[in-house]
Amino acid sequence: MRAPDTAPRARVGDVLLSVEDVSLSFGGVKAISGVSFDIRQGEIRAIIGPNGAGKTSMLNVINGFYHPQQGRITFKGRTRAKMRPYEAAYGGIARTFQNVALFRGMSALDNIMAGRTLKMNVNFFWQLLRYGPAMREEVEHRRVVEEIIDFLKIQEIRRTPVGRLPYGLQKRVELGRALAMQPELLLLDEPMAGMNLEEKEDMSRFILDVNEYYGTTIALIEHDMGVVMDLSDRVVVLDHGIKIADGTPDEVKRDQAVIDAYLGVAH
Amino acid sequence: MKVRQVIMGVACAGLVATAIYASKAQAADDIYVPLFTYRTGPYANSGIPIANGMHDYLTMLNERDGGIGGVKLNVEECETGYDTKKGVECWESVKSKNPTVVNPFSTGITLQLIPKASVDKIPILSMAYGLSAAAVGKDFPWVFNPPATYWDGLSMIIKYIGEKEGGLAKLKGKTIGYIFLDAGYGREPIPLLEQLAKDYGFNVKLYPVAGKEMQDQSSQWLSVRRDRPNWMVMWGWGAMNPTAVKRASENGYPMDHFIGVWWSGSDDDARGGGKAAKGYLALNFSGLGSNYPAIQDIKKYVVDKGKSQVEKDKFADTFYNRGVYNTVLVAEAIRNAQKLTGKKVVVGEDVRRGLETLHITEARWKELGFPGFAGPLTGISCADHSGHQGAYMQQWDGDKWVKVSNLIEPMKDKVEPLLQDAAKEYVDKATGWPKRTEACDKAM
Amino acid sequence: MDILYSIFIDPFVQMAQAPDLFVQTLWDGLVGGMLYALIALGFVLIFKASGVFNFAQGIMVVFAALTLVGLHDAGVPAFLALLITIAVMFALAFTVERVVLRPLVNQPDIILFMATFGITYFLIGFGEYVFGGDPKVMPVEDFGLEKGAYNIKMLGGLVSLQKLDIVAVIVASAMVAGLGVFFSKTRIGRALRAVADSHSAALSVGISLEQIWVIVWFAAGLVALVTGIFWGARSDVSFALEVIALKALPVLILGGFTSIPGAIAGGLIIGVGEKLAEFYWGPLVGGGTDAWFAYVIALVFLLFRPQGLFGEKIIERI
Amino acid sequence: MFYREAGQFKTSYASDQAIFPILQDRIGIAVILVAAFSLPLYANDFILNAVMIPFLIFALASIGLNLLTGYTGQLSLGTGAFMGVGAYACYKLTSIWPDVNIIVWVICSGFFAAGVGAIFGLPSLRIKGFYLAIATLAAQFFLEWCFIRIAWLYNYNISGAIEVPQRTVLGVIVTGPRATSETRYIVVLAIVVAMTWIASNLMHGRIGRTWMAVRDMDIAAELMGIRLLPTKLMAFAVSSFYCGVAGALMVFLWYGGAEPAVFNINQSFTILFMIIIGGLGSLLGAYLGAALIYILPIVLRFVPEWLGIPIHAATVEHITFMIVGVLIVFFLIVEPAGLARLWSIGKQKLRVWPFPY
Repeated sequence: MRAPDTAPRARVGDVLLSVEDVSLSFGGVKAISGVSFDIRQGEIRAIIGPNGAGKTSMLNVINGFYHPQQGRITFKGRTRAKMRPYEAAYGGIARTFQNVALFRGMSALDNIMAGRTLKMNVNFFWQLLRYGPAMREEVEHRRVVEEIIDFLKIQEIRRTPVGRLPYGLQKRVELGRALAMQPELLLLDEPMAGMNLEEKEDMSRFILDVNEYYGTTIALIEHDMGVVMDLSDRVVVLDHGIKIADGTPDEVKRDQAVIDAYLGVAH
Repeated sequence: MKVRQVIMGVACAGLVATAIYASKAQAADDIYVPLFTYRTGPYANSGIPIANGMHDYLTMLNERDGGIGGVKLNVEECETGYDTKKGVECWESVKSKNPTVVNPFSTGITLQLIPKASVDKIPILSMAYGLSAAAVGKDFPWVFNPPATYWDGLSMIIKYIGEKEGGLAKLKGKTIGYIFLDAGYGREPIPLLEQLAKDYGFNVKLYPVAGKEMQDQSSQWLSVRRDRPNWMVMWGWGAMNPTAVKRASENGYPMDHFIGVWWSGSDDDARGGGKAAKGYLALNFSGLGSNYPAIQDIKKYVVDKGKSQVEKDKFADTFYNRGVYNTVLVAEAIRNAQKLTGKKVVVGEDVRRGLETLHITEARWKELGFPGFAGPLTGISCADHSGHQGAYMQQWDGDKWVKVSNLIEPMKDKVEPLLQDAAKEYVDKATGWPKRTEACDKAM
Repeated sequence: MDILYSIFIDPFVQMAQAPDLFVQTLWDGLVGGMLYALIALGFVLIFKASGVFNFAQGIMVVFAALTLVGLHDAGVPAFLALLITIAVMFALAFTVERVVLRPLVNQPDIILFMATFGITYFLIGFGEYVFGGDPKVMPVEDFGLEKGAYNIKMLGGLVSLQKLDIVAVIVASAMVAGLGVFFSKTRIGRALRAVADSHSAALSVGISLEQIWVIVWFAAGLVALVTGIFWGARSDVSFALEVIALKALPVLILGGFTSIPGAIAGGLIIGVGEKLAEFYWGPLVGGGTDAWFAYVIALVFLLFRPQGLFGEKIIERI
Repeated sequence: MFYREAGQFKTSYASDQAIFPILQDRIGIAVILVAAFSLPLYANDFILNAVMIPFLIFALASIGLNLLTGYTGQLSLGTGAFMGVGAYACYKLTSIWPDVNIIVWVICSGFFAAGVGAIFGLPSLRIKGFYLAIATLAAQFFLEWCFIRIAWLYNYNISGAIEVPQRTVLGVIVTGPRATSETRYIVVLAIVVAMTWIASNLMHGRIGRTWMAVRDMDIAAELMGIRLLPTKLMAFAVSSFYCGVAGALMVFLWYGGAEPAVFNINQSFTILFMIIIGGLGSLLGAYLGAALIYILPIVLRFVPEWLGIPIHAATVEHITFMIVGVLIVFFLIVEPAGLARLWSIGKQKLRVWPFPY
């Protein structure tokens, strides 16, 4: 794993996405209240917090699945109060899910190919014939997908329906599907939950490589503190829907509120 | 795994065997009479007694006379369930076995089969149902609908109402309600009804009953209560009939002002209403009860020997006798065909000629063992495939049907132009409809 | 203008002019709705406890009624026939659980739904094979029920209430109340609710899933029997009755799939709604609207309140 | 033994993306096609008219429903009505413009069905599963009522039914009573094969993947940029297009006429059975299901005759009902994914033979 004392990376750029004063509630139950933070171009940003802190809700707000009652989200310079999920996807936000949300009836290859949907645009007529432009497009995207498959080292399971894959591999395919969208911002919801040490190390390596290789900005939720501290450039800590800390891993680690609410109590 | 493969194997083998079997030609030493029947499905209550009547009469001819003209009848039922799809399938499956005549017993199936009849050379006998326009023999040489069409039936009912009101002129200003099965069958009489309304100055109220709703009908009868028509006329079938009779009596409609067509007058139709249905009227053209020598023969040769499916207490009820009537026509047509051709074993083309020369006088009915069973059937010719014979009115007395009128003749002058128009329209729309080439035989 | 008048004004004028007919329409709708509700109740019982959308409920109504009438016609005394029919419904529930549900446990909903189609087909064939396809008259008098009607003079006209309909409404209400008590007060009832909430939770408190399935299918069978008796008395007992069961589906949409009061409220809304629509507005389009009106109400309703009248708003999680 | 892929190497992504990547499969399909197109040479009228033509038409309708229910996960009970829309559209088109090639009209009628299907697909944005199924029932019953009530649809025929007029294509009579069963069979077969090929193209490409994505996990699909409403509406439209063409074929090349009852709810149920038994999300399954549900009862009708058992036609019907019911349950228990899965398991076994796994 990467040493924690590496100098701040020069690759980190301007603010890519900023969340301002966002509140979200479900019929009286507050999930998030007044949270603000930002994500910079090229960084790995972790969102942590105890169970029920509103982390997944936060991701759902970012990619438009939940609509906050209050607050604003600015992505690539455009501010929106509300955003449809597909708009987020068009804008370049991809994500993986806490409980694997793969298309279970399809093969690993098709799942990742499905991630290319946004980039494909040959019209319906050629699709009917599966000939000419449609076939060329199919092959062209297959090439991109094969690169991802090579990158994630899942060549042998290409044709396997994902429902039959072990959990660790499913997570990997899901990452592949998100990567296929070639996102600017990649949201990972507990990418290492339920994995053994070896799988975690593999996954961490993939995340770092994605970040370095493709220059993708990453926001991730993770429970394993070691992983979070090693991977991320900056960490935001939520508790009961409120932001209690924000900073580099070292700052957060020393923050008393965090220690009280989370590190000290929960672990 | 084994079980699955075995099953698939059996299914495949079955399919192949069907192919082989179906392609085998029928041995031609008997007269093949297929009966399209429905003892299943929502219309089974009307279908079962008719199927029994048809089956039993023909079986009786086999048992008593050894068939017709010394040739055994090969009677075979094909279950349609009143479903067009199965009806067409039945047609295809009997087609290669030299059928003499097909009785579809469903207006829907008849409509599908009419175009096929002339191509496959199989006559269709749609006895008082099907396409009214098919009575025009010039355009429909292969289709027969004796003894009367729906339009004849409607005109008889209007005539009867006129009689009760004291003359057709008295109909002016009266309201006649028409409750009908919302399908081709129930809709067909409407043009004539509207025309008669214009001619005689009465008003018409329509109450359609969707096939799916036929066991409910409460909204229709509520509307009847509101509109208070002086008379109600019904074109119902299957489970629609008993429900309508019940609703009418529940809503206090005077039952003796409620008249059904001949397909709404079975014993089961009225029985559900019980005593309250007393007074309900319906047209009929076949005899009531078992008091005819031939019906007694059916009992003796078929029912008592356990060769029939009829329940004892439903023997010789209205629709059973209707089925018998239907097969008397079939048997007569076969006899005619044998005489015309000199052949013993006749096929569809021969029987078409036999049907065109159908001529059953009162004396002939008696000869057949049915004295007074039905009115004479003497109007059929090459031009007229229906005959426009009269029918009588029967009334439910709480337990059984009773004949309450003499034969009522249809208003032929009103019906005939409509028939000609309808036939012309049909032929015009069906591009390439074949011209009649079949020669005309002299009646015997 | 005329058309607007006949849509928006004339029907109400008619209601005011003939209030007796209006009351009669309401009553007929109420009775029809109660019977729809009874069928819907059968659906709800099974759906609540096993998550199975039981398409066979309609044919169970016919089958129960046929068994009863068939036995009676064969000379079995009325109440003995009733007992035997109840036993038959139990046997049916038991067989369904053993042969169909148990091997299919943990399959997706659609598979179980399809399996109930299989049951429907089997029961149609079996019922017709045993009892024949001809309609049978429900011997209501032998069960101590009276035919005939109370004709009440009111509002300048006559409103007639069929005695059988009154009994139907009372029995249906009693059954609903009884089932409500059963679900909230008794041990088995609470167990059923536990199953509805979570199968594993039910197993962990020691309730056998198999038993519960037999019980709910049996209960649905009893509801079917009662429904069959009253529908059978209104028309005849025949296989054509089966299609009426489809009317219970829009009722379920309105009421929600798991709510017993919802089934009743939905039934009444559909029953009254379709009668009023057919009676006052039907003539404008040539009548026969009751074939689809209920479904269109359900469709429109779904667009605004997908969770049904009594359901809770669903929050999608991921 | 003969079913091996060893030695067949893919040298391009194009050949690896082919629909039948394995040589033996391609040979098999070719053999079946040749056999199917040459069937009129050795089959009689009954086989063509009462078995093969209906089977192909049902297979097409099943493909239509399968596109919607099997591939996109939207349960529909309105298939019968959508078939009706196709049939009536075709009837109107050919009566208004009788000189246009009837096959063109059969295909065009699909567009009308597609339009109607898309309208009734609108609720699918808000509702799913059984709820949606009941919403499609509204389509079924409302359209059925329209077929009876709007006399314009059946050219004001007094019988309320439509009768297929005679139409010729290149001098050959294709519709109407005088069209031979061979001609009609070949026309139906050609259309069904072509449309199956197109459906297979669609399902193997981007559109198929988006549909299956919506089916398997609609929320994830939406978060990946797949817009749910257009996707579902397109599925409704394409599915109804197939059903519409199947309906037009049914009336014009099989029945030769129709009354509204032909398109009733039972038709919808029958086709739903076919895809469930055959296998959801499988084109092969549509064929297998149609074969089992349609052809099996016909076979059952003949069984007592072969065995020489005297048995009433009605009893056969009852027993058929029971057997079909039992078979539905049996297949669901043995293989809930349908006959198509059985087939692919069998193929897999062949592939690895002689090893069990």
